[in-house]
Amino acid sequence: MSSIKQIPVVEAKRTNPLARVFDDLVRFCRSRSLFILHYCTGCGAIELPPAMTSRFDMERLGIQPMVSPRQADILLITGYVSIKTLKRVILTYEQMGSPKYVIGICSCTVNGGMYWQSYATAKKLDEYMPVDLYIAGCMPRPEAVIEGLQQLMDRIHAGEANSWEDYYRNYDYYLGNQQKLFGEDWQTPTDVISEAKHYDLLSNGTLGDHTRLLEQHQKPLEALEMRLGHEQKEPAK
Amino acid sequence: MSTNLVLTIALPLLGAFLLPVLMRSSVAIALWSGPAILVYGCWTVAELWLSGFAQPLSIAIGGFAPPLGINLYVDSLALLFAFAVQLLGLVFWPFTLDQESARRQSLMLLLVAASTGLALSGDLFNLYVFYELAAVATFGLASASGSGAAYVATLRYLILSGIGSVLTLFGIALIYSQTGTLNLAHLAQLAPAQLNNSLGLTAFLAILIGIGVKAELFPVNTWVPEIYATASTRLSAFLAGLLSKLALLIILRLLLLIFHQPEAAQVILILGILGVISGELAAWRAKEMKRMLAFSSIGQLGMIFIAMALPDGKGMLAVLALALHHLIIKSGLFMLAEDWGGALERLRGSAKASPLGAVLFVLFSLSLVGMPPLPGFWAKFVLITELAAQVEPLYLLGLTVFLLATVVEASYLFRIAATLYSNPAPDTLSEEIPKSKGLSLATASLFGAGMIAVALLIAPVGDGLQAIAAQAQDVDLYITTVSPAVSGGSQ
Amino acid sequence: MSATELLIELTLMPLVAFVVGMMMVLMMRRIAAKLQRRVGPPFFQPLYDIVKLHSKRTQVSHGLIHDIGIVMAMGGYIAAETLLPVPGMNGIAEKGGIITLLYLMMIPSLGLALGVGQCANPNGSIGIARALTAMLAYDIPLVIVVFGVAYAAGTTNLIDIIATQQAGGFETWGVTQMPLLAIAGLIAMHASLGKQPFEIYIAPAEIATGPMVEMGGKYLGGLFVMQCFQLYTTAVLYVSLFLGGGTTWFDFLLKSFLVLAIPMSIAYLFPRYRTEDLLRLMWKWPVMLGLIGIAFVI
Amino acid sequence: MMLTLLDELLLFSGATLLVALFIGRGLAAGWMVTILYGGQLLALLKMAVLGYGGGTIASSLSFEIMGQELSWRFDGLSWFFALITIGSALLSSWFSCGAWERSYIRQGGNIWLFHTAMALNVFTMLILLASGDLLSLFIGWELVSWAGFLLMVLAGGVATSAAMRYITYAMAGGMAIFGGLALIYTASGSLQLEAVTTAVEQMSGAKLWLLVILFGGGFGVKMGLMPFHLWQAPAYAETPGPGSAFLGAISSRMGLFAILLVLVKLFGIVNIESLKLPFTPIDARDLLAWIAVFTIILPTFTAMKQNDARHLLAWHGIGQGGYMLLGVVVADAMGGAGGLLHVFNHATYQAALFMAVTAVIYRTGTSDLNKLGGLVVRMPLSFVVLLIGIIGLAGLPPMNGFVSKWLVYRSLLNQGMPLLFLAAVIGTLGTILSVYKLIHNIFLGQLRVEHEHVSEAPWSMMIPMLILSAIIFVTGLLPGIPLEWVASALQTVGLPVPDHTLGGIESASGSLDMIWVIGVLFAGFGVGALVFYSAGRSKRVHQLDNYAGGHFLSADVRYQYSDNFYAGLMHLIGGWYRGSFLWLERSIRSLVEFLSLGMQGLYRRANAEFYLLTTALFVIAWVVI
Repeated sequence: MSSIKQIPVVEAKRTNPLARVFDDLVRFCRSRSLFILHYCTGCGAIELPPAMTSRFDMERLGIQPMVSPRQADILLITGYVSIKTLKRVILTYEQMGSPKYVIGICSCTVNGGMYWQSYATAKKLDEYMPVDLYIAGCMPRPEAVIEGLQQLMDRIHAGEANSWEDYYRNYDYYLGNQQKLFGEDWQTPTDVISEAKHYDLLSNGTLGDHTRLLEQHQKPLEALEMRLGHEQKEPAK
Repeated sequence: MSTNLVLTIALPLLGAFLLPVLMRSSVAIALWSGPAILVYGCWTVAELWLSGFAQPLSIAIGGFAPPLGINLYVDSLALLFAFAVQLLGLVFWPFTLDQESARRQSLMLLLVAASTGLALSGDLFNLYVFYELAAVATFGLASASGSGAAYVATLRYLILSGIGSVLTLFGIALIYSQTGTLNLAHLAQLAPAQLNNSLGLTAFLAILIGIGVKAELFPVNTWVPEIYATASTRLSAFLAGLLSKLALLIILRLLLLIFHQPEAAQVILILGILGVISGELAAWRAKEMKRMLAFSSIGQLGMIFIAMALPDGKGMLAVLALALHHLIIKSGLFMLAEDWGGALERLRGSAKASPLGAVLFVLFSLSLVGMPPLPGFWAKFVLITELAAQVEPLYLLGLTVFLLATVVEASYLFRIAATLYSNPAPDTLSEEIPKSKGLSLATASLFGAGMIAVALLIAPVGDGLQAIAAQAQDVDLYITTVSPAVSGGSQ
Repeated sequence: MSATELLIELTLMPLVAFVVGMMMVLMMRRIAAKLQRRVGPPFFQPLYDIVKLHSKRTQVSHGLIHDIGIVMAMGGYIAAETLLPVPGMNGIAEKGGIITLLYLMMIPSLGLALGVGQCANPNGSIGIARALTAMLAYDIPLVIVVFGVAYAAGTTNLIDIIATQQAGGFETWGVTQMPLLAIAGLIAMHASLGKQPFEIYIAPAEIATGPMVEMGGKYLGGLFVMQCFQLYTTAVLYVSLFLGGGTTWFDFLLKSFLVLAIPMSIAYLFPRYRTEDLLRLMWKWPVMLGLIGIAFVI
Repeated sequence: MMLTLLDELLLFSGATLLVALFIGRGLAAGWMVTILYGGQLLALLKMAVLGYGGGTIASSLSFEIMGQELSWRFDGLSWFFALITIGSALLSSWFSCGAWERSYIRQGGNIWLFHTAMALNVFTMLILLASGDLLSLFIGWELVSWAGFLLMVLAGGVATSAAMRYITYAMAGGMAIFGGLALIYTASGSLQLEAVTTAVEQMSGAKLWLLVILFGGGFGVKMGLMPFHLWQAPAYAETPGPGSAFLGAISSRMGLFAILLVLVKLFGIVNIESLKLPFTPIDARDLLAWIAVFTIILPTFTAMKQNDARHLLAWHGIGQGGYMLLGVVVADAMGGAGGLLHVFNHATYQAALFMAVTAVIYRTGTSDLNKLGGLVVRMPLSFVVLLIGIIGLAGLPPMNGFVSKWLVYRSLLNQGMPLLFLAAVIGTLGTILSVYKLIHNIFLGQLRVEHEHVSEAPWSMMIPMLILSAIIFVTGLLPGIPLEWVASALQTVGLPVPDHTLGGIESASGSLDMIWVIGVLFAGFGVGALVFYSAGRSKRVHQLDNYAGGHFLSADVRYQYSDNFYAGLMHLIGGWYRGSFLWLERSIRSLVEFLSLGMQGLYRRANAEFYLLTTALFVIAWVVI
């Protein structure tokens, strides 16, 4: 449907000064309006309500919680990530709209924490998806969370928080790790490769053995394009 | 030429007695003599009609002038019915050839003779005699189908009409004791003076109930469903179509000529209303076509009685229209029912098997429920306009019942139509589906054609009926025709 | 009035509505913050949100209807604003009248409903089902109120309705003439905003913000814009029905914000109603008040 | 003999019937009949003067039977209704040609009977519309009833029982009219309109009441007014697709025509208003208005509970009839115009809706709202048609349904009838709810696996649908066009006429100009589109790439909300659906059953002679006493 020509919003190497001002404004707005999707697995969730409510009040920073991944900018994962959970986390991450940022809270997301020897947890979150920010601690206090968020805001404003592009650029690597955990017929409904093409982020790290493996197993999920054809594929019942 | 008219009674009567004898000598002659007689009868009547028949005339039998002698009174009404009798006799002639046929055919002739007599005779006692003759013939014919059920039904019918006749006779006796004459014209003169009292009323009611047995008057009509369901369809058609109408004719004549008491009308009205209610409602649950038709004809007759009850002959036209309409439609429907006997469920899919029959059925039903522009509508229109004009609540009740009954009628008739057109049950073979065919279908389509003809020529037909009704209503005309001497009315 | 003036009005009215609407959103969030002893968002927060959402790289679309739905949701209100007279600008108010305005205000929700429908997400559909149910709930008292006002003024033309109120100053205001209707209208208006305790169709914890479940980026942004318009329209409508519209922009805006502040400050004190409770509430008290009010009017 | 224009029209219509009857078995027959409908339309347009300012055109056909004058003529009212009739017949028959016809035959349908029944319906309707006196009105009425029966009974099976139910109702109504006719005849001595009007003037209140009840009830049956509405929905819904489009569009409006002719024109709203209901403040007119209002609300909310698209639409057809009657009995300028205009508008969108649903059935083989979904990506044009249709049905701008409802609301407002106004609006809200259910469950939401390969309906069905949609929009944009015809129809029944412009209504107390409203609406859409599309390019995703709380969706899992839509609402009002009218119907039925059982018992008794003697004794005793 996007037959209408429009200006791509974020692009490197703009010469037009106005556009640069515009980009700056956009980056600023992005940094000042962050919708969080809390993915609170085991523990750590308990520290977030104080961060949101009257004591620390995230909203004064323009941060507010959201419910569905489509709406959120930040995927905030607290506590250990068991393998079952990780599937959901990845699905959620892929459904979020870029630019998107991942924050891992608690030591478990960093290195497995107290579950470092468990067979059932994913130790390092950033093996499966690009993580912008870890807030270590077991568990970190709201001040720490706010502090972390502010750092993220600054980086967004500076235009450095682009790790989401990394997921597309090196999809093969992330997919490989995911396949190690979930088996080689692993797939999510999101068609990451075509998205990469869509954002022209396709690089030589995007495709590889693992994506080839994926394409073998993948049940194709192209979008249902609107059809005007009158010829019936199958005879009407 | 008028004397030929006597032959329309005499010849069938003669034939009826000779036929069995003839049968022994030559079957062929015997077979054809009956129809021949009837054709002749038709011709006589028609010819009389066509030769510019305007004034009614009275035929004194054996030259004795009434009131002493016996006379036939011939006005257009009587002629109409006489013609109908001969014609239907022909149409419903039992052509089957077996050892029974002689008996059946002679009985048929007897029935025709008696019916013609009923239509024409101008004398109360003759009426009674012909009435009895007709009854006897009917018993014979009804039981002729030979099934046990038929015998039982006929027995009941016999007892009932026997008692009916006794009552009639009682009524006639009363009249005679009161007036000393049985000639209708004469009675018509004497009636205002001598019969306008409770005794006269009693006499009338006795006759009414007696004759009502044949006229399917509620509640002495309980024989109807049994007989119609068990007797041969052609007979049922004849009875339902014609004989009941003749009985009506008698009552009508009495009512017009002799008994002008409002009570008489009231009784008829009440019984009519009850007849409509009982008949139509009973038909609503009937599980078999003939039975349903029987009940519905009870209802129809009830409607005619309602029309008859209208004061001072207002309903004459309505009675005529309804009666003739019912005569055509019911005969046709019975002819269709001949092949569609048995449980209604068996009829599923018959429309595919016999499309013409189904179409005819729908047409008849439409006319019966009074869908314009079919004749039934006009008949009903005449009736309800007359009813609505009355002020007594009883008539308005009659109107309401009449309308509601029509709704019920439509719903059960079209239930059958829907059955006919619905797909047959999966496990039925195509040959199991009853087809309407052959003679009966032909006869039915004959009636259908007649109905459509009437529908197309509705305007002239209507005028004709009006004329007939006017003539029949005219009491003085009757009297003067029969006995010119007493035209002054000095008695 | 010349065509150019009309054109200017027609462009200005939605623009003003949008700006004021954003302020109203801000006010709403600030009130909520104050009630919860928080600081609340910065002044330009609504703007930040809208710009950010429109500038997302990913714009997940479930199909053409999904897009068109959002367009209708915004466009319907943009059109509605031109039927809503403000001080100095009448737009085409006399071409439509209040009944038309009410029906135009249904277009956005219909558009939203269509768009959400194509998202193929039951949460969204349930949300829409609830939203329409809520509409059934609050529109009944609303139309009673509108009937009363229009009947009292003897016209459906909003300009005349406002004029008749301004004729005699405060005494002729709707709120003094028909206090019962005014109260009923206030309750209905509160419900129509879809804020607590009536936000049955948002229900974040229950159906994942219902209609918005699949909305991200500019789709959600469009809905934010729509919310600005919604707040503005509702408030201004109430002002022009009961508070004599506005003679100057100052008292006009003052009234609008005050009117809106009332339900807002009630809203955040209550938990959510269940659908049938909302219906029961709306069909009982405001309807009763409204009917009595009409009885007084007639 | 010189043929008048009306004769030409009737002859054309009769010819159509004959063509359908005799050569209706060939496949080309459909097209031929359709062309003939076009011819009828032309013949009608030659009488267009009736639509603009009136006069009457008599037919040279007239009888005198048993002292009854029968005559036929056309005036503005007849022309208006005839236009709708022939127009909907033309488009429905066009829709039925070609693809639909073939599939219908493949499923064992009898296409010949279908075309014949349609032609018969049109013919009889024209005769009814042309009736010049009460007798010809009644004749036309009965003909229309039976023709409708034929069309309804076509499909067999369920349709048969529905049609049987219909015919019982219709006969009851017809008999009520018949009775009323007789009463009028006795009062006026003639069934000519003038005579009746004069007779009504010096008629006693009680008698007029009776007449209003008889005629109102009789005509109300066909309109599906409140106590008599049960037959309509199943009967219309079960008719083969184009047939139901035709019936839904116009058939039951014949009732409104008759009401206009008899109650409004002959009796006069003033006389009806003068009839007070004893011991109550309300009069006959209020009674009619309230009946209309209940006819709006209850069927609409019944529609909301339907799970079959056709039934849902049919129930709405009943509900919308209420608006028409409401407008007509309010009977001021705006009300009358609204009521009549709604007849036209309703015909257009109802036909379009039924056609769209039929198209869906043609492709998917079902109209069960729980077995469909997501078809918008496969049948986008049908979706557009259905969308336009439901916007019209719900009476929202920019479609034509809005204008007529606006007029009705305005008239109620001007007359100061708050409760009726409220009820009318409740009806509209209910309509919005249930039509959203309709479009959502068919076209939106998740596309089922078995419909992956469905494609758009063929052009032979599409073109009539698109034409109708165009009409719906254009008459919404320029309501002045139909309002001209409505005005001349109003004049013929003696109702006031509102002063209208091309764009809508001029009125001191607030006017309406749809051109402006729709203009700004689309301008608004334009701005919205600008804002929307100027932002980043959007990416289409598969319907299974969807938020499910972290659950992985797969095609075999149904992820769609269709059943028990509006559950919350039903929690509250679900208990209010008592089916009281069904109960009433059943109880009447069983009463008749019981009585007839008794009567059969009466006849099954063996001791007939006992009756005879008792009766004899009874009557004799009665005489003696």
